[in-house]
Amino acid sequence: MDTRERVRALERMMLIRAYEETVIALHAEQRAAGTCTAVGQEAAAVGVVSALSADDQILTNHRSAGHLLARGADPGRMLAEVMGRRDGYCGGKSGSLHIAAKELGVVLTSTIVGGELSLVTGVALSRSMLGGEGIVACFFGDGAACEGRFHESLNLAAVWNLPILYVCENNQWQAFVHRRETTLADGVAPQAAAYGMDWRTVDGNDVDAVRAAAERAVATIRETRKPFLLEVQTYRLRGHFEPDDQSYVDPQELERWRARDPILLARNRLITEGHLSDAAAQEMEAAVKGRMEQAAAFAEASPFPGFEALTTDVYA
Amino acid sequence: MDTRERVRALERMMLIRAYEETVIALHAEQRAAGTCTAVGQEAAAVGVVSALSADDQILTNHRSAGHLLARGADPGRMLAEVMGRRDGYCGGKSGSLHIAAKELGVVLTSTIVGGELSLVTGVALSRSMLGGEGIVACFFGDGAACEGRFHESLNLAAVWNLPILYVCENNQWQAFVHRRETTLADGVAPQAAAYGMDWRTVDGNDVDAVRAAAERAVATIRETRKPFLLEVQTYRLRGHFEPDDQSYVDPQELERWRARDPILLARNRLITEGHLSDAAAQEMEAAVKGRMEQAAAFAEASPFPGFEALTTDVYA
Amino acid sequence: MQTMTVTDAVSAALAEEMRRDDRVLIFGEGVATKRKDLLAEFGAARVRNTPLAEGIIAGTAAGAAATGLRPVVDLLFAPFLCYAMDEIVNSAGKLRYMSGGQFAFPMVVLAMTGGGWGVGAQHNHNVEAWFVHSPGLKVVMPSTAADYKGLLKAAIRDENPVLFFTDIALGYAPGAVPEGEVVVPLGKAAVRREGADVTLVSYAKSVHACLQAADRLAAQGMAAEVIDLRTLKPLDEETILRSARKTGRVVVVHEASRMCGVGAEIAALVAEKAFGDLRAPVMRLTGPDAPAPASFPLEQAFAPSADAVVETVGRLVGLVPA
Amino acid sequence: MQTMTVTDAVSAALAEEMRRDDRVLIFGEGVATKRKDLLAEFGAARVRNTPLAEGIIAGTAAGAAATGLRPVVDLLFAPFLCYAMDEIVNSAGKLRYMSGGQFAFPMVVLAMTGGGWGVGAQHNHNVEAWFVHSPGLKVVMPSTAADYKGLLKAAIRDENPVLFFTDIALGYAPGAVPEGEVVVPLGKAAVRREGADVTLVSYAKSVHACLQAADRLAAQGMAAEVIDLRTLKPLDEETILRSARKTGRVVVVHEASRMCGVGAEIAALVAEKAFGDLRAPVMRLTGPDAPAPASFPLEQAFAPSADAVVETVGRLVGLVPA
Ligand SMILES: Cc1ncc(C[n+]2csc(CCOP(=O)(O)OP(=O)(O)O)c2C)c(N)n1
Ligand SMILES: Cc1ncc(C[n+]2csc(CCOP(=O)(O)OP(=O)(O)O)c2C)c(N)n1
Ligand SMILES: [Mg+2]
Ligand SMILES: [Mg+2]
Repeated sequence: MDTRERVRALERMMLIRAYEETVIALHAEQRAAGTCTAVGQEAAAVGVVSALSADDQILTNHRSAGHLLARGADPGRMLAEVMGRRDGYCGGKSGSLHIAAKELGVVLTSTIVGGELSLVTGVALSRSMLGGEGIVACFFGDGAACEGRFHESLNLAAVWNLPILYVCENNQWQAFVHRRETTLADGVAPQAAAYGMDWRTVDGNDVDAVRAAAERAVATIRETRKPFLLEVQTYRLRGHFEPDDQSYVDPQELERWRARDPILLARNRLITEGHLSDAAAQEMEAAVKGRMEQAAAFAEASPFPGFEALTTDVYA
Repeated sequence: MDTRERVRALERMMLIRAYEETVIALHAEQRAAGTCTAVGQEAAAVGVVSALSADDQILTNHRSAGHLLARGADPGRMLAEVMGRRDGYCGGKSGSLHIAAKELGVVLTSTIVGGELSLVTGVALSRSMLGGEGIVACFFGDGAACEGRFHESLNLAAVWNLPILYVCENNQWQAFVHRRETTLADGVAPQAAAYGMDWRTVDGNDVDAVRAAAERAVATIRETRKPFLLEVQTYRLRGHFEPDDQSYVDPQELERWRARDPILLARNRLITEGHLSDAAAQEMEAAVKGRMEQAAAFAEASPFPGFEALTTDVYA
Repeated sequence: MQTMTVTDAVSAALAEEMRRDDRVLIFGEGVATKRKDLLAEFGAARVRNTPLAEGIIAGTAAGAAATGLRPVVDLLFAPFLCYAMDEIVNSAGKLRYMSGGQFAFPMVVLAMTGGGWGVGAQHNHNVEAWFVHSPGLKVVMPSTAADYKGLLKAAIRDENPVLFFTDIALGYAPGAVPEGEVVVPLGKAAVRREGADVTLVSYAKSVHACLQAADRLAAQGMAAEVIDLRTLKPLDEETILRSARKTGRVVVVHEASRMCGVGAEIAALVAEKAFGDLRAPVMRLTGPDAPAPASFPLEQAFAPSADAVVETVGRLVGLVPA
Repeated sequence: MQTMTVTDAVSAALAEEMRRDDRVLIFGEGVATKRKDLLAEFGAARVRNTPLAEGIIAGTAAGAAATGLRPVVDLLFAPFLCYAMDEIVNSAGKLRYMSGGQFAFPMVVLAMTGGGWGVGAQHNHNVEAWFVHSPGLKVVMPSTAADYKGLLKAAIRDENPVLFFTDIALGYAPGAVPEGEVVVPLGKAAVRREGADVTLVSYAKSVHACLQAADRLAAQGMAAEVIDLRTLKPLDEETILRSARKTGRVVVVHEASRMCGVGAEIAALVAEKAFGDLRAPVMRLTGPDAPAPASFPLEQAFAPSADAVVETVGRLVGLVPA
């Protein structure tokens, strides 16, 4: 990434953070249903998604806001969806947890943990059979890697040579259960080796490192047309779902990771390196907040769907 | 194993072979429904099961006849079950593919591939919570290792320290699909490492080697109360299901493995080492065939269940 | 009598049964985190978090149930049962029969469902009819705090696999629960209100819509009898048929979709066994044949309302004047 | 006309559709091994063996369908669908709706079911009603070779996920199949025999039991109309209701179990919409609420026989004399 891109990556991370804070506020005021945020995981989203090309596709999970926004989704239409309005990406039918946006190549946000893993092989099969250079990125959590579908998906992708970038966002939590209670393995990525798949683990709070690793992985997949598993080590700074008091979280662990907030890290690094002034950073932050106010106003102005929508789009 | 035990193991393998040949003949004469045999895999069954104690338990899959017979099941009651008769182990309700025999500690023959993997963790949980020294052996195929349940089962067993001997009978086939079409991995067992589980691979056509490996695995489990994965490399000498012309099988591969028939190997070795005469071996063979004739007669004399059995045993 | 929410009634039932029988244990994703009280009282062996994998959770329950334990597993939301169908249907439901009665499967599967949370069709899908259709299983879906407690206790004591559904909308609903031991037998419906003009059959939150409707109908001079099924399998045919024969008019109400739902079963039952006493068509009022929407007003409109019940009864009476 | 077995009719439909549309592909455990002809004609990319994992097979189909392919997947036996419920129900069935219509899921899932093979309840379980109950899916279960061909072709052309069930007992049944293009539209029942005294509604092999029964009833002077549903969802309500109104007597016959089965749906439909024309209770004749036994005589007794149909009609007529 050149400097301009690095500043842009920081801005994107700020945008994602501002978006999620907006959703949290809307929920607290009972203007939107509860949701899952990925506060603290912004570097993973921006680092990976910015390494993709426009004709690549994405499948993701319940913590998808960052992936969508990194891909250029309109926060107004996202908030409209979260608030169940007609102008949402899915007309209000999906709500916060399943936003798909065909125009952006976002085929699926699955809230069934593992749904993204079970569909991605088919999307990649279409890519390889219908031609083109495109690859498919699949974001999933460390929890999803406990579901059998993880194993089934990786094995099939390996055997069929499917062009998939598997991205495990290992945020140390699986809802209310810490990762260490669910596996004896250190990381998820080494399992890829059992399927004959290439893999790598990267510091998920360092957006430059994620971006560099993702670029290399994407280049490998484009060349070999084989799947690759990238594990992004990060941390879920907020609760599983809004609201959640995190009473079950070890405060010291949380503090350690808070100190490594990816936005803080990127911002400080750019300032230290002399690529960004504090004032410019504050301006960026103010700008994304302004954008969110507009987005929320747009969403709230959007009407609820009419009752006929209850039964449209069931069958093609 | 001492010599007596080795001769006994050969006899058990002969018994299993004779049993399966009886089922094949009964099916050919339309006196029994079709079934899955494990001809060529007798050393795996006898080697592992003979390493277990009386209070250990077993869960197995559709190729379970060898496991049951190695455990001491009555071939008459087994054949009665295969023929759908009242004196079958399950009163004729299970048929050939799901024989359970509580009195022998055989909790389950699952024909849902993977069913044995999904229940074994619970059986082992009972063992560890209700006390006692017992462990649980779970037989499954290389195909079952492609199902997500394999991964879920091993992971849970590792995390919860369950006393399970996982036995993967890798017979190179998954119904009509050769193993090499379904995975890029060489063997199944190394996957255990990803779950922090101990494992070993053994020549499954050498009953002495299987028995020795199983004994060590069982001893380890009894001591550590942790699971262990033993992979037994063998080959399915007949088709997937009776009848099956095996037209899809590479004749050279089949020939190579036929030459390594586990019964042939064990018999020749005992004769070469001077522990058995050819005449004694032939006598043993004649004896097990005689037993099978009696068993078939017993089964055929057993009545079909009455129609009231259609709806008994549904609820406790 | 004490007042408690459905959630607390469920917790009380779990604690009492775990105290009574040390073979009872509970596990699932987050169970030990969320049920700190149970963890403290019964320890880590009997109150367990699991890895995120519904299939093996249900399979582990079935294996444990077959060999001496009495597991309760929390699979969280009904759509997640899709990952555990093999273990529930092919193993827990069938293996007693397939083994010729050698094994029993005393286990309870908990799952939440229904509208009220606004998070859409991958958390909200009323699939109770699937399990009613499958052999070897029992299915419970109560409507009151007292029944949540009493039926869960009965479910834990039952020798068969029981699917125990909690209607999300009722989770925080307070209700009167008798002090001391409350065990409500499986397979018995409750007549929540007596009436001679029409029978409203329902379960879970729809019972409350029916009770509201019955109030309004009473104001119009119609006496509605309201039956709360409570257990969907085994179904209390006797209570349903007795009422159908009395009133001659039956409306079945539930949030689950129409085709092959529990309402279809009840309508079919009545049309066969109370045919001679029917004075009007048997009507079903159900959720639409569509996934559950997330959008709040749509989600609210998805489940049958008291208004819709009143309107349907009105049409029924208009259709075939008594 | 040509004579072919159901199995051959299915193969012919697959070959024709793959020839017509190169987006159609087929995969599953052993598909490439068993369908050598398709493999030879269409190549290894479009005719694939898979690893043994139903969930990912169905999920791959859904993902491929959403993005331009038209997959057919063979999941072998109906009980194995339990491993793929999430992909079929939560993904293929719901994601069109949940995405606000952005994606379609043109895919076909093949599975065999029913008695006839003697291998018990983990291969034989009629679960078609589950999918009828679930939104966004279509369900097909034909009874004749011509319909297996024509409906499979229609299913492959449909823009929605279709569950296509083959009744094991019919696999080798020969039947007349028209030459040339045969496409049978989804959602249309067939009246296999006309009659004015009683309507027998069924599908799959039970249609043949009903036709035999109709012959015997005719000898007793009763004219039975036999309706073959063919498609279970969407259900051809019009054809069912027209016949019910004409005869005033309906018996629904299927091998699947009774509670919340397709028979319940039809009985409920008739009891609501043809109530005024009914002359007798609506009867269901179904398999018992039990897993399928392996034992041959029990397995044969599991499914409703022609004798049982005749006997039920007899009771019906005795019950309420015309
Ligand atoms: C099949 C399924 N099981 C359980 C849940 C409930 N649930 C939602 S998110 C979550 C944790 C997922 O953990 P992980 O995959 O690590 O993703 P993260 O939430 O940490 O981003 C759980 C258990 C679900 N949505 N789907
Ligand atoms: C869930 C499920 N899928 C498919 C089948 C059909 N089937 C029966 S055995 C078999 C192959 C199993 O292979 P493996 O596990 O290696 O065992 P093996 O037959 O080789 O002993 C298949 C596909 C099944 N019984 N259950
Ligand atoms: Mg996580
Ligand atoms: Mg095998």
